[in-house]
Amino acid sequence: MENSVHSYLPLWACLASLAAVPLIVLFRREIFLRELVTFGAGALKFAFVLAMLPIILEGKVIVLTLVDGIGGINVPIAFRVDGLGMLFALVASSLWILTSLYAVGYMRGLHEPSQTRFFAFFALSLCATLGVAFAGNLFTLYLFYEMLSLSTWPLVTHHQDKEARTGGRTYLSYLLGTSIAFALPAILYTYVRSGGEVAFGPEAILAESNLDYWPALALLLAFAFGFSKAGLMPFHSWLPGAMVAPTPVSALLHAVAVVKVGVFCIIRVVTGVFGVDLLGRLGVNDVLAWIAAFTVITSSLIALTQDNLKRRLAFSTIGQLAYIVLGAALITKLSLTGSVLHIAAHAVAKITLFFCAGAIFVATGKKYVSQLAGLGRTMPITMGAFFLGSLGVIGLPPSLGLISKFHLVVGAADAGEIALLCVFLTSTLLNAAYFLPLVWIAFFPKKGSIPAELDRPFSWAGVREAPWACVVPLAITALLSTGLFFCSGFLQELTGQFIKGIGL
Amino acid sequence: MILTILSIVLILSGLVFFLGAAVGLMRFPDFYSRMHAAGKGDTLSTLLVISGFALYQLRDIHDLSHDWPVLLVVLKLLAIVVFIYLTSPTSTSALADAGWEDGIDPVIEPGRENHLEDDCHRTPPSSPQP
Amino acid sequence: MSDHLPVLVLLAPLFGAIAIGLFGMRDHRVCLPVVLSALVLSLCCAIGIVLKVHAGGTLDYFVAGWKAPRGIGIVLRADAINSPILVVIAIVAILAAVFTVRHAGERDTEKTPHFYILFLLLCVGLFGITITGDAFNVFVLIEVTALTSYGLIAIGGSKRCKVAAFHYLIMGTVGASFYLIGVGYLYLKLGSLNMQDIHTILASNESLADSRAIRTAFVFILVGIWTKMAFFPLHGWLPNAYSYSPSGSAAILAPLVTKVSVYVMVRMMVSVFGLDHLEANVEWGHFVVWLAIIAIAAGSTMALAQREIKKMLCCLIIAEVGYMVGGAWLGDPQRWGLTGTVYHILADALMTSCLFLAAGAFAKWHGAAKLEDLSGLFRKMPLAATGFVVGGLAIIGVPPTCGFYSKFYLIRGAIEAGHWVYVAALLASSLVNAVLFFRIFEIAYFGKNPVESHGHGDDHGHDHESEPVVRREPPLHALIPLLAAAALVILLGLCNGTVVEFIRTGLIETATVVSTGR
Amino acid sequence: MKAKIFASIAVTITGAILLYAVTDFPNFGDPRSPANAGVEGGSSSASLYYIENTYRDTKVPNLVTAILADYRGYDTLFETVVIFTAGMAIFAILRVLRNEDAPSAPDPESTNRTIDGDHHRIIVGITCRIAVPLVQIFALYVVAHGHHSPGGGFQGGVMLGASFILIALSGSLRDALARFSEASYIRLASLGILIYAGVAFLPLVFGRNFVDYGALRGLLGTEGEEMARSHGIFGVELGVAFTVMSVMFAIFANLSTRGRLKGGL
Amino acid sequence: MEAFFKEAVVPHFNFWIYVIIMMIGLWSVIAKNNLIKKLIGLSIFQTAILLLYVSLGVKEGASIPIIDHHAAERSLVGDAGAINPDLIANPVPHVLMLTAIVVGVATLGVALALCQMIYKDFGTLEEDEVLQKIKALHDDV
Amino acid sequence: MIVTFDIIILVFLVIAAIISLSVKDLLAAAMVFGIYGFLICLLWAEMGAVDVAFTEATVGAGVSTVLIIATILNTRRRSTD
Amino acid sequence: MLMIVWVVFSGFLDSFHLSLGLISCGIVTWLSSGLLFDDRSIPIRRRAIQTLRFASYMLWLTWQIVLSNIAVLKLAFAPRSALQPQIVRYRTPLKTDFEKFLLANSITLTPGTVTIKILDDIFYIHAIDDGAAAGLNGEMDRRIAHIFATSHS
Amino acid sequence: MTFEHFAIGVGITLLLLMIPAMLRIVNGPTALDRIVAVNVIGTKTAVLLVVIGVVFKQVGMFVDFALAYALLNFTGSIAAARYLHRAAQRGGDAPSGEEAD
Repeated sequence: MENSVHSYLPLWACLASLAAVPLIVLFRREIFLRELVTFGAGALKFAFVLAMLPIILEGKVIVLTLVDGIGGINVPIAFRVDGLGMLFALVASSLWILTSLYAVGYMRGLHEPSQTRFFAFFALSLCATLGVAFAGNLFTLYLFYEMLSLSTWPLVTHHQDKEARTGGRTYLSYLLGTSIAFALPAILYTYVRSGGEVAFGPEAILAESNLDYWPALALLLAFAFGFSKAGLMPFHSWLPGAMVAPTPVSALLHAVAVVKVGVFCIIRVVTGVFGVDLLGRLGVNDVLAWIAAFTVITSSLIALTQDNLKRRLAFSTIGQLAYIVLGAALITKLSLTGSVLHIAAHAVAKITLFFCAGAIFVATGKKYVSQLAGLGRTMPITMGAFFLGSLGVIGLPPSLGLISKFHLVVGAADAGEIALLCVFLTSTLLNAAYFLPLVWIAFFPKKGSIPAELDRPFSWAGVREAPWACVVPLAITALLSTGLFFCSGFLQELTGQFIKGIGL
Repeated sequence: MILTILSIVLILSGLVFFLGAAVGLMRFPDFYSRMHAAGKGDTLSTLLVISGFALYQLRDIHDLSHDWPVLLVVLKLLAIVVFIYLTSPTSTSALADAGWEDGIDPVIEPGRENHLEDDCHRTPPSSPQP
Repeated sequence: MSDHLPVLVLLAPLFGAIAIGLFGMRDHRVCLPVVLSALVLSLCCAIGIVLKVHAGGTLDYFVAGWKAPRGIGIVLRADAINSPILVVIAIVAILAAVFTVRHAGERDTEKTPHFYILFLLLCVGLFGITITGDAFNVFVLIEVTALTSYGLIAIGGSKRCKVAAFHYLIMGTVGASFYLIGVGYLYLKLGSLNMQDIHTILASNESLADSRAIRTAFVFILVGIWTKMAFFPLHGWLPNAYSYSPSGSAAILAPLVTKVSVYVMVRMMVSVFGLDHLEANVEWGHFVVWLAIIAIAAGSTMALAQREIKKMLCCLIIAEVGYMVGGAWLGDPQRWGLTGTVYHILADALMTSCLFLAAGAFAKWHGAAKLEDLSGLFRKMPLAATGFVVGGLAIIGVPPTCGFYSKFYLIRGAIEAGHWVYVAALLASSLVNAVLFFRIFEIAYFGKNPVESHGHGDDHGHDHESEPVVRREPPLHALIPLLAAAALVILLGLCNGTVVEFIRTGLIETATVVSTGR
Repeated sequence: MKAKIFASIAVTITGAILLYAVTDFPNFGDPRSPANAGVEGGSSSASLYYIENTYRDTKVPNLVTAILADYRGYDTLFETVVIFTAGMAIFAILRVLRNEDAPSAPDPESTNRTIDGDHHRIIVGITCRIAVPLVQIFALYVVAHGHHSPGGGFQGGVMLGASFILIALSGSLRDALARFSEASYIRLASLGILIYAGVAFLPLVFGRNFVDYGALRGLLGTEGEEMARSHGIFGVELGVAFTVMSVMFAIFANLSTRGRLKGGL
Repeated sequence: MEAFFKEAVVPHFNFWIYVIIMMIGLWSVIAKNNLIKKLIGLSIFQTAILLLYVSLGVKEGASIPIIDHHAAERSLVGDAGAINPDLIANPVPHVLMLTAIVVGVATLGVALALCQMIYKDFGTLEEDEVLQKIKALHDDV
Repeated sequence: MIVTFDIIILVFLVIAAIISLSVKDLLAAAMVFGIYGFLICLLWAEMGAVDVAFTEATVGAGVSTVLIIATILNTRRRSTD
Repeated sequence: MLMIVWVVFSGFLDSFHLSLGLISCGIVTWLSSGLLFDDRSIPIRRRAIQTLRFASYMLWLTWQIVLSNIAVLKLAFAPRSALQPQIVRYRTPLKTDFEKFLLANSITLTPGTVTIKILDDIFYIHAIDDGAAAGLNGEMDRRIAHIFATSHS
Repeated sequence: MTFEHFAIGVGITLLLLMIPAMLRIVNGPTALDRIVAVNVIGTKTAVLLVVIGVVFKQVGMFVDFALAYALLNFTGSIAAARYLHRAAQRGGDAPSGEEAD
């Protein structure tokens, strides 16, 4: 039996940002106070999450049942924090602070309207993210999952123009549509098959049920496509569509909260619902793995063709997410470790990239890859961070990405899936192909390809960085991405706890 | 016994008048003549039939001090008769009047007069207020 | 007095109506305090009933004290199924009453006392239907409800509400008459009108229960109630009746009347005909479920086609009725479907209340009757819009609103009964609802409000917070009930475990009665 | 045409179902049918109980009245409420409180008199003048003697209402309204229900159940609970009569004038 | 045929007629175009139900459900069980139908009021014309 | 219950119902509906339901007809069917 | 007088019902005061005489009604040509409304005549045949006038 | 052959005598003809009620509503008459005249 600790910490962590919402609305006239509240909530949240860290590192699990279930007939709102959740929560809550900071700079820099609403929903979506991370059963998971979809919609459509409307429509119709059409029935089916048990625990929910191959496959796919935040093809196109959002939102969506929630859910499903044993016995995970592999390759290829920087990043994200899914689908110890670590790695790296994209937009108003030439001269910090971030995404040292990718690749080898191993390697090449040239021309533009005022030797005087509030966070994340390569120990520890918890 | 026979006679004659009314209602040519059949025939025959039954009820009275409720029943029957007396001609003539207002032309035997037609061309009467 | 709670719950509004009739005609200010105090009293009684039922099981109240032999007098029965419904009725009524403070009859403000008399009598009828244990009494109270509904619908000034009320009247009367025929057949074969009595006889006599007259009785009772609840082929009256009635009327009619009819159906199934008997004839149940599926599909499709908010909501009610009927007839052994239905009665009453309150507020203070008119709503009345959003999410079935949980129980029942098409229908309908509501949200969220956009030619590039935002929330008396309804929607969702547990004690209690054939 | 085809189909189906059930019925007029005597094996029918015990319980020879107002008094309360509701609903629908077309039309009353003509005034008017008091006293008798003979609150109430209708028909609505004004009929209708509900509610004060008039024994000073019930039934009937009278007249007054309470039939 | 007639129709004559009347009423409710005609049909429909109820309380050879005053006095003195239930018609359906009649007339009143308002607004009571005008109304908006 | 009455009245009842629904003049229809009320009242009386008959007499013969006539006054007398 | 009617209706002579009767009479008197007798000045004795005369008139009228019915009966079974419908004008000397009312109803009830319209003091009467038309010879007026002799002659 | 049998006979005769009135109702031709026929049937009904009372040997009970009946029947015809007056006065509707049903 796992040793569980009863604590209200996860609840507080969730509520910290939720409680910030009314305050933010209340202080809508006092901009400073409002931002202070945002930061305060972020810090508080992070503190709560950190407070849980030692407990988890001890190998314990925090359990909290909020609304009590009676006689097993209903589904309580319950929290359960294990290594996976902890890791995700850490990533999310820490990055929220940075994102907030960045958002302040970004929003002010662009004089965006309706900032109160923006910050309020931002806080709300973070609450939902943590809820997902700490969810103790499928229903709580689903609850926060939907809450996240809904609370990010106003963020995506922040500009309230036609483009935003279209993007928002795509966004919601994909996310909600798939979750209602696939995930909900899958959950219900699970609920019924397991005899009313949906709580995550040391035992997978469906471990006892003797599912056959086809139902299991259908269920797995229903989950995988249902949690379409994971961006598996063919339900990926919401992500590029959501690029209409302001960049802090994109950062949050594509690096931290939304997409990671998707893959997080899939990992949860694979490990917590089916269980490694069942999947291994039935072999349905192969299908998932191949879908993920297909997504990896395709999205990387598409990313190559994109000129819009944010869209390129978005397709990159799709590919990276598919890595994680693929790792989970392989269900070996190493691959799972890799995919969990990749959550963190990719989060840190990709958020850096988005921050950079946003900073470029704030400073120069440029959105397209083709316009970036020579930008390294005027925005050295930004582009430097961009470089570090792309290293993380590609999986080159020194970045956390290397560690996670390494685990993944080895895991694939471990599972004996040579073909998938090739997929990993190919896609890494492709990643490099769509990021590195970009960095290259930013710093070393071809003669004549850039405007004259940029075509001059580097000097600090010519630096036109974005506001400090934008630059500082992206620098920090870039450093984080690198720094974690060196001190990834506690992350690996957390992952280890998780892997141990699921019995691998 | 006498009472019974008498009541039977009354009732039967009432039925005969009813029959007359019914036939009249069928055969008369126009609304106004039908009114004659209906209004008169029914009044009298109701009177006859009901008083026939009233008489029959009287048969039961042996001892007034004990059977007074029956007497009251008889009185109630008579009340019906009185009431019908009151209302039947009223409704008959009200309907006849209404018929005129509604624009039903009476069938008038040739050569007989129709003063109403002459005086009152079915416009609202404009007589001075009494 | 606590022994008399079952009758007090409906006497309070009755006396309230009398008081308005006596004193309110002269002085209209009397009305609202009377209405509110009567309803609050009812609410207290209803809560008292719930507590008593929780503590001591089914509560029988013998009107006029005629206890034995059974069926002499009229029995009021409060059990775990209907007592929560009483509470919800009281709550929704209070919300609607608060909402109508200033605009009872919309156009004819002089008719305020009449509006409130009808309002209270409607509550009397609904309470009565819910709590009675006598089959004929249900008919009388259905008629009370129906007549007040006709009045409440037609009290509005629009031309079309009269026609709508007339059609409703025709359909409603035919429906009630069908119900009456059914009860007549029961009486003819069984010689009793007391529900429990009928049940006992039917349970003990299988051949009687299968006789042609009883079957016909059941068919007619069902068809009658279906007419009342606007089950699909018989729904024709509903959209016009509710969408053209004044907002205040719609706020109480739409949430409650159909739901209470559904309750009557459940009551008939559970404690008149007996679940065991119905479960033995599962093919009939499945036939009804198919009808329900058609109803859901039709309701959703019609909703998609509507351009007016209220009409769309009305079509959704039709779909929701389909949910409930289908759920009740699933016939799964654990009775999850039935549980879901009862829970959905509560949930849907609150959700619909929330939505209609919002729609009423929008119509009144935003001048929005059509979907397009809603643009700029979030900016203008963010709080009201939030209430609407919560209601919409509940209808879609997003957790943690109650709509999600009711759907969940329904689906569970369907899965256990193996009725996959019903599951699919529910989910498809949820999707359609999602489309519908997000279409609205989108319109409300985007776009300028053409009327109110003075001085805000350019919405972009400014920070709006620095200037006075064109915020004009509806007045408090409309806003408070709306937000309260929204809060209750969530609260009911969060407490679903407790509520469902409570309901299930009722269902299982009756189930044991069935099996022992007491 | 479509409606007719649809109607035919609906009617055929319904009729077929009903006829299918009819063959299962007990014979017409069978005193042993379940409705009359109860189901074998089940409890004996309530109607037998009523027939055998009503007089003992309530001292009311008219079984229908007794059942109506006592055993099923709860139903009847709502029956009265239905009537009241109908009155209110009609009022809400029809009544024109703001005088919409007041300036355009002169008072229709003034023209009415000439148009009715002497004929109507004399013949119908005088008949009604004689008949109305008779009708009223008869109606009150019907109300008061509901215990012993057919009739009761409802029938008496309708007749009382009809007597006012008669006044309106013979003279003009204004005459009738002069005797029974709008304010008073609304109030009387409410009062009627109040009487009913109040009488039914009183037993609660004595700790007995709703409608259990037996508890009023102390209040009324009767010997046994039976007489108390009998008097309770009378009180209830009175309430019904008030309501029904008022509402019937109100309905007529509103319907005949389309809510303007002027002119009209 | 004859046997069917004897077994199914004759003993249930009332019920057959009730079905027929009810169907007449229902048919006209659905098919009639004039609203007042519909209402008359509706009333007929309702009376058919009354007929059903009252018919099922009838006992062959029984009297009205009023205990004769004098008999009542006597039975008070003597034993209470002197009343033979077979000689008194079943009062329950009567009670129920009193209520139903009242409901019927209330409904009729409200419906007539609605008719008047419809006429006032649309100038007609024919359903098809009303619907047409509503449609026109809708198109205008 | 008097069987012969019963049968005759029932037949009349059907006839009256059909007539009142087929007459195009609504005033006449209302009056014929009155007859329907008379007959049904007779029927109740004949079946021993005195109270019901009384009610039907007051309602059917008295009030319903008058109300319908009052409505016709305010609307139109003709009907297309 | 109402009380008598009440007792006739009621048939109960116990105190409860009698008191109810009294109350009812009071209510009716209150409700319809001025309907039955609008002229309260007539002394009771005269009213009694009137009542007696009225009764005798009623008897005569009844006989007239019997005659009229026989006439109708004959006409009903007679061939159609026997009818000679016509409308005659008839001027009455009677003045008060009540007298006119009585006359009109009597005319309606007597052989072959129906009052169609009264305009002031002219009665328009539909007569079914010549004989009936000729029957309107003023006898009835006299008799009615006789009832209310005090107020006329 | 008791008096009750006789009463039943009378009742049947009365019912049969309604047939001509019914025919008049069917044939019309005017609304007023129908109303007259209705009146006739109404009067017969009042009598029939008494007859039924005799058959049930409970005349006392039936007399009451025979009386009520007569009263209200009267109301009905007065209302119809009054209606025609009013309709003629308004002149809005075409007067009935002859019609072909």
